[in-house]
Amino acid sequence: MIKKCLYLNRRAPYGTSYALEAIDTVLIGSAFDQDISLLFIDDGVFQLKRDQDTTDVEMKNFSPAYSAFEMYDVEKLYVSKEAMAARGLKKRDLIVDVEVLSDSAISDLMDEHDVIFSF
Amino acid sequence: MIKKCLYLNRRAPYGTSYALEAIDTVLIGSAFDQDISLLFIDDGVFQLKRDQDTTDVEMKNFSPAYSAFEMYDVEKLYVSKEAMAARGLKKRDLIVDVEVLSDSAISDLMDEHDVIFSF
Amino acid sequence: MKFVIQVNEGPYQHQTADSAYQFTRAALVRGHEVLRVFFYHDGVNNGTRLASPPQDDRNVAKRWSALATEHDIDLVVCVAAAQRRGILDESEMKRLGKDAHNLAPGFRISGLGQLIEGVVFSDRLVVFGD
Amino acid sequence: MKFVIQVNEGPYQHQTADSAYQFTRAALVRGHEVLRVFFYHDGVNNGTRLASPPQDDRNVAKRWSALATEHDIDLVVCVAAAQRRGILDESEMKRLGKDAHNLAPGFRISGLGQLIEGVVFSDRLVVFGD
Amino acid sequence: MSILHTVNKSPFEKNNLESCLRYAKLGSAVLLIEDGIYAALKDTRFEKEVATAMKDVSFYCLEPDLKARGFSAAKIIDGIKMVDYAGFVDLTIKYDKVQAWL
Amino acid sequence: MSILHTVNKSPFEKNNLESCLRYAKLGSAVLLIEDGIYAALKDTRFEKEVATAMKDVSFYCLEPDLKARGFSAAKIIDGIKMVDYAGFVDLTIKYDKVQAWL
Repeated sequence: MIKKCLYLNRRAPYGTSYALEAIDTVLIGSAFDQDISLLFIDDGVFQLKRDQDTTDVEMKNFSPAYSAFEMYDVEKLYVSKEAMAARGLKKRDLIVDVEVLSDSAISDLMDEHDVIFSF
Repeated sequence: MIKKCLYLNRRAPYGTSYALEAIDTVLIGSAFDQDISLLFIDDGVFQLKRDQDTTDVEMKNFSPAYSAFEMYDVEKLYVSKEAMAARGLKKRDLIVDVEVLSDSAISDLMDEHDVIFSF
Repeated sequence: MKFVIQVNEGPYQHQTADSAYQFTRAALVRGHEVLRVFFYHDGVNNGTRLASPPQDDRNVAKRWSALATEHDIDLVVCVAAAQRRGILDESEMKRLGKDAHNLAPGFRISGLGQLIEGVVFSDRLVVFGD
Repeated sequence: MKFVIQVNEGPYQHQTADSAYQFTRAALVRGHEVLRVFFYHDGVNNGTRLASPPQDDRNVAKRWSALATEHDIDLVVCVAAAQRRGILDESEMKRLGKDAHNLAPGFRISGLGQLIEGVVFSDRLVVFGD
Repeated sequence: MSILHTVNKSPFEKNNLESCLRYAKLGSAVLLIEDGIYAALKDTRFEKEVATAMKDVSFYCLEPDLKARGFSAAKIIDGIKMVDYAGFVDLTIKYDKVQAWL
Repeated sequence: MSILHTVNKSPFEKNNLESCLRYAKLGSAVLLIEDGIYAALKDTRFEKEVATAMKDVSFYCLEPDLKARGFSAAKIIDGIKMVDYAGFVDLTIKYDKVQAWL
C-alpha cells in the first residue's frame, strides 16, 4: 500500500535534533516505497542553508544528506516563499534545488497528502 | 553569606515542569537563609491562577504551595502588569497576594539582584 | 479505526508524554485498535524501569507497561534514539558491551521502520511532542 | 572567577547540553574555577553511562566524565529529577529497590542544596536550557 | 482531505498557533491542548485573531487541560467547543488526518 | 548591576528575544547563541528591532553557532560583535550577572 507522506520541517538545524532525525526518517521511509514529499516552513527553511560548518560546535554536519536524497528517489522538496522572505533567504542560498511555494499552495499540499510527519 | 536571589518564572504551569521545579528550588533556597524574591513575567503569571484542578490530567496540583511560601519567609512575589493585561488576568484571579510591577520596575528589580535563577 | 501514536518527549519535563498516554487510553476505551506506540527522540526515556517518582506523583513508565499488559499493545522504542540516550534491553546491552540494562516491561526496541510500517497499515498517526 | 554551571536538558535533542560543555571547557582553559556543574530537569540524562551514540557523533556523557577527571570538577545530578527519570548510582539503586544502576563515572547524585550552596560560594551562575 | 490541527503551545510563547492558522483551510479544525488552551481565553491579546479564524475553521479546546490551568468554559471565546480525551479521539476520526504543530 | 542576557532561541519561533529586549537596560548586553543567532542576521524581519535595541544595549553573537548554521560575519548586522566560547566566558565576567532567557 502506498501512502502520500508529507514530512513537515519547521525547526532550525542544530538547536534541536529534529532536522537530523527527519533525514533518518525520510531515508527509512523511502525504503518502504512510499510517495514522499518534504516541506520546509518557518525556521525549517534554515535547514537547507548552504555552507554549514559545524567544526567549532563539534556536532555532525548533516546538510550534505539533502543532496543525497535524489539517489533515494526523494525528489519533491518544497519551501515556503513567505518563510524565506521573512528570513532574508534567496533560492541561491540553499544547498539543494527546491520548489518555492506560496502559503496557499502549501495549504493545498498539506491537504492532498494522506499523512503528515511533524518534525 | 547572603545573596539577593531572584527566581524568574516565565512558563505556564503543567505544559512543562519548570513551575513545579521552581517551587522546590525556592523552598530549598529559603533553608539557606538567602534573600529571595519571585518574579512572574510572560506566561509565568499563569502559574498563580486560582482554581487549578488537575484531576482529569492526573498530574499533581502544586498551586497550593504558593500560599505556603509565607511560612518559609518567602514573601516577595512580583508579577508583570503588562503580562497580566495581555492575558486578561486581574489581581483577584491570582491565588496569592502579589505586588504588580511595570516593565521598567521589573528591569530595576533584575538589576538589583545578585543572581537570577531562570525557570 | 487503527491508530499509531508517536511520542517525542520524555516523562515529567513535558506534559506531552502525559497527553499521549491519556489519548492512547481513551482510544482503547473507545474500542479502537492502537497498532503501535512509537517512542522517538527523547520519548525513548518513557521506557526506563529505573524511574522512581514520588509516591504522590504518577509513574509514567509503569502506566505504559500496565496499558501494554492490559490491552496487548506494541510499545516500540526507537533504537537509534535509545542508543544515544542510554535506553537498552538485555540483548542491546550485550551487543553494545554495556554492563546494565533498563528497559521497562512491555516495551521493545526496534527501528524507525516500525514507525513507517505502522503508519502504512493504520488509519491515523497522532504525534505528541514539544 | 568561580563558576557554577546549570544544565537543564539532556544530550542530543537540544544543543544546550553541548553549549554547556563547550562553555565549561572554555572556562577551565581560561584558568577559571568551575565549582560545580549542576544537572537539573532533563539535564540529569547527561549522566548515564549506558549511552552508545554512533561512532561519528560525540559521546556527551563520556565527554563530561573526561572533563571531570582532567580538571577534578564536581558533576552533580539533582536527586529528585534523577529519581523521576531513572538515573541512579549503586546506593540509590539499593535504597530504591531497583535492579540496575546507570550513573556515569565522575558524576554524583545529590540535592538541590548543592545548586544553592554552589551559587552562594561562586561568582557567576550560568544556566543552559531550553 | 480535511485536517485536524493540534496546537499544544501557548500563543504568547511560541509561533505554533500563528503558523497553524496561516495554513488551516476552510473545513478544517484546530484543537487546543496543553498550554495551547490559553489561545481559547476571552480578553487576551489573541482573542480577536482566534475569533477571526473561527469564521473558516472549527475550534475545540481540551477541557482537562483548561481545568488544570484554573479556567472554565465560562472564560472561553464563544463558539469554541469543549472536548475530553474521548472527544479528542473522536475528532481525530472525524477529520481525515492529524497535523501536530509542535 | 550590569547584566549579560543570553538568548538561545530563534526570534521567529519563540518570544525569548522579545522578552529580553523589554527588560534589557542601558549598559547591559545581549549574547545570541544556538538558534538565537538568527536574530543577528541582516535582511530579516527582526533586523530593525535589533538595530534599534543596539542604541542602548551591546550585542554579541557566538561565532561557532553562526558558522554551524551556514552564515558568516558578513551577513551580520553592523555593530554586532563576534565571540567564540572563550569570549563567551569573558563576557560573563565583564558583566555582573548572567540572565538566561530560556
